[in-house]
Amino acid sequence: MQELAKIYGDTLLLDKKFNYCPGCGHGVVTRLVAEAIEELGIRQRTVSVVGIGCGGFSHHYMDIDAIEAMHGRSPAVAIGYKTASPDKIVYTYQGDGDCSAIGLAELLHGANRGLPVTCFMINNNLFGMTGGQMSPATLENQVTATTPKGRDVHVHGYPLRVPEMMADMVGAKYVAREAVCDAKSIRKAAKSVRNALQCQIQGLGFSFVEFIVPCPTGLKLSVPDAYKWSREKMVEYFKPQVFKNEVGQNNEN
Amino acid sequence: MRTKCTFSGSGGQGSALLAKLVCQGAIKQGLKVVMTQTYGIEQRGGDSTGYVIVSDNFIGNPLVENDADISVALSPSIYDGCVDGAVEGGIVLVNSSLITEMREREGVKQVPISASDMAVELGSVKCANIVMLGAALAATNMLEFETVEQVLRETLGAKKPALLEMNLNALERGRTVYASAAE
Amino acid sequence: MKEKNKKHVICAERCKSCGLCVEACPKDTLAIGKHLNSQGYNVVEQVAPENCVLCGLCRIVCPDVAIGVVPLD
Amino acid sequence: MKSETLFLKNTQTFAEAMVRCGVRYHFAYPITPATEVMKHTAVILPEYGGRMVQMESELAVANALAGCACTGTLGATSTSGPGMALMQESISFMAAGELPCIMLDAMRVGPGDGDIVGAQSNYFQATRGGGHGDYRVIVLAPASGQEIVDLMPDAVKLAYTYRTPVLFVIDGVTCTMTESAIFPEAHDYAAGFDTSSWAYTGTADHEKRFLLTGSYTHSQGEEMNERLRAKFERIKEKEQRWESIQTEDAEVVLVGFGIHGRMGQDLVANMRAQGKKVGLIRPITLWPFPDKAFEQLPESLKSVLVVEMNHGQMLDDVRLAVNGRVPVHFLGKTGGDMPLCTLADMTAQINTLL
Repeated sequence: MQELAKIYGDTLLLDKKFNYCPGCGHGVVTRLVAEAIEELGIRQRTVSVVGIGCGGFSHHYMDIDAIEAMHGRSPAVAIGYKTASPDKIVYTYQGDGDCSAIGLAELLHGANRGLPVTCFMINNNLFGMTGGQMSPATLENQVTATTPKGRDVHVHGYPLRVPEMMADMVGAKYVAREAVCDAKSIRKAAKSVRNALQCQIQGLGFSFVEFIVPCPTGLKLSVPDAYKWSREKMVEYFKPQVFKNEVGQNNEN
Repeated sequence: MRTKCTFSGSGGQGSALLAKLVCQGAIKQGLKVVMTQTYGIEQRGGDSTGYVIVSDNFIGNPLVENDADISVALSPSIYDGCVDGAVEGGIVLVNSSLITEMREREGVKQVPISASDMAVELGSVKCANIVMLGAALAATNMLEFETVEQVLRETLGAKKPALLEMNLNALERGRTVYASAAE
Repeated sequence: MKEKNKKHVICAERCKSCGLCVEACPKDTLAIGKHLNSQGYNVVEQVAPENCVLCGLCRIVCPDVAIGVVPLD
Repeated sequence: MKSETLFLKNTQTFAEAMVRCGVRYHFAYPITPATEVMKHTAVILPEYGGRMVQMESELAVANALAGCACTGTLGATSTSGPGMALMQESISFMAAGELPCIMLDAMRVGPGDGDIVGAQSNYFQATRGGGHGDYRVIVLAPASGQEIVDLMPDAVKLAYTYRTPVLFVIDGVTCTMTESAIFPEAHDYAAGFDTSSWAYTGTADHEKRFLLTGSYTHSQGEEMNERLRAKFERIKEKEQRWESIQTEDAEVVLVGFGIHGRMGQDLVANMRAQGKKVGLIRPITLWPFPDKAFEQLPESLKSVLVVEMNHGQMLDDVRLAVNGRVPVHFLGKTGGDMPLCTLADMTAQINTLL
């Protein structure tokens, strides 16, 4: 553990074991966020606003202040915070249920407002903490605890693509969808996390990254199968891409 | 001494401004004053009423509860309310240019004043409210006439000198006309 | 070789036996072992350390920050 | 800003008072009649280095307010009934999270969409709350523009001393009336409180902190609730405020807050002039309810009359405080052109009780 700490620095609290299920993609995203904070040297002025759901644990593994907001309201809390303390770095860490079901209005208006805050949406395409119910991101015909015969789009609507809605918003300056289904996609995702926070550091405007993450427990699949499913099914519908990047080119690496 | 006033009209007739001018005059004279308003949900065009209480001591009850000492009725739509809302012995100033049918109410003195016509003569129908203000001052002892003249000078003087002249004339016209109309 | 400045490490206590590193390893050096950690998971181990090229892919995919390649002291 | 007298609508007076006492961020969403507050702060806050932020809903408003409070900065909001309903979850959150802020509910008639005319229909909503769980917020009910000004420094001090939302509930009649108030010299009362021991300002000068209004273990939840309970008891003991007028020898005591309490002052004067022994208790804090005002009721007392612009909400608290010693009667009205009990209504009712 001490040996691993050498490469992670102060942000990641390695003496705290992740509470996520084995193979949960949250672990990867949490690590990527911590790494970016460490790398950008913003740990002491960064505040995390976490949603309700598995993502709510994410701040426990980092040496940063945090606010556990009510379900779906993290972007509004972040905006209030940033308004009063513009020199702080504020990011939300929410699941797809928190972000795109109950909290869609706060998220989209937050994006459109353009205040420099960052929202991370961890899309495992279902409600993980409450036991694998359908979320807005659940795929057509996908079986979940609340869609026992598969998601009927005529009843429950279609899987919701979130960053696509923001791409046209003037206030949103960095908008991306990434996946954390294999080493290659994780490396790309790491870059987006940095860019999103960099966008805020530079005061450009709102930044957003969606992460396609596998939830083996919620999908009721083995870890390898869950990753395979996400790589094939999820990524097909939710195509990873950078929709918008107005972050200064010199910060790309 | 406590005077309760009701200033009513349709949207745009300036009943709220009328109420505000009385308030400003009262403050200038060091009196206590409370203004309440009622209006429709629409931003323009509905009926509106400004209630003002001018008093020389603390105003506990800020409401004019059908006990107005002086009422100004600018338009027909609120006429009935003004008559019913007057106290026994109260005065209702009726804009007879628009309110052509009056009804009797015992114990309430109704004074017809063709405020809108006079206002047009003076330059604009918009100063009908000020004609009524002059009359209301003449009908009561709630404020010094000069105080209100001064309020008009201060609120209009700098920005709109032309309007000020017309409004001062309207105020004076209301005062003089009340004496003859009240006969 | 440059890689000689590094070494492969496993933090057994953090491992949850998900097997993602085993799958990611290009040289098949890892496998889920028989040893149980205090969380009750069979910990991953290097079964063919001699084949490890210190590429660090295991670190990239590990959701529990339990494995990786670190610089030598 | 020097001391001065201003003639304003009381919603504007509220805006002036809160800004002059240290509120720097005002989050709001338009709703009649509270909109006047945000219109006013939009103009004046920049002069104080602050900002009015219009949000997309009252949900967002209340949560942005919570976010602002997390920095230790004094924020405020203003709304009316339906907006208040949407904020309930966040008020519970802020009470649990011990976040100070100033709120205004300019009360209008409910239920549902209701009407824009004034009322006192949110007494339950304010004092009981529709949010989740056991929580209380301090509720202040001024009855005039001057009292809004006079209570504001206290409101800020209460918010920070107890680290809790302070909610003004003002009936729409009082809110929309225009009168003059004397404003003392502006003073940032929030600045006098050291927030460094709790604000979530980053780990530069403190160990990691996080705001948790839930619990990870049952004992943690119990501990949080016990801590809050102790705080609420302390507030109840120390912060009851009310005005009593001529209750010492009264045969009937009128109890009303806000506009009815204010009218009661005229009513008592009128009835005393006729030799009728009427007194008044006007609660200024609705939570904590001023139980202490009812401890020393005189032997002469025959009954109590509660007057409200609702179906009888504070009535419950008065009955609890009177505790069966004398009958408690009720007079109430909601809606209508002039949506309150007139002095004539009250006088008639009291005459039947004397």
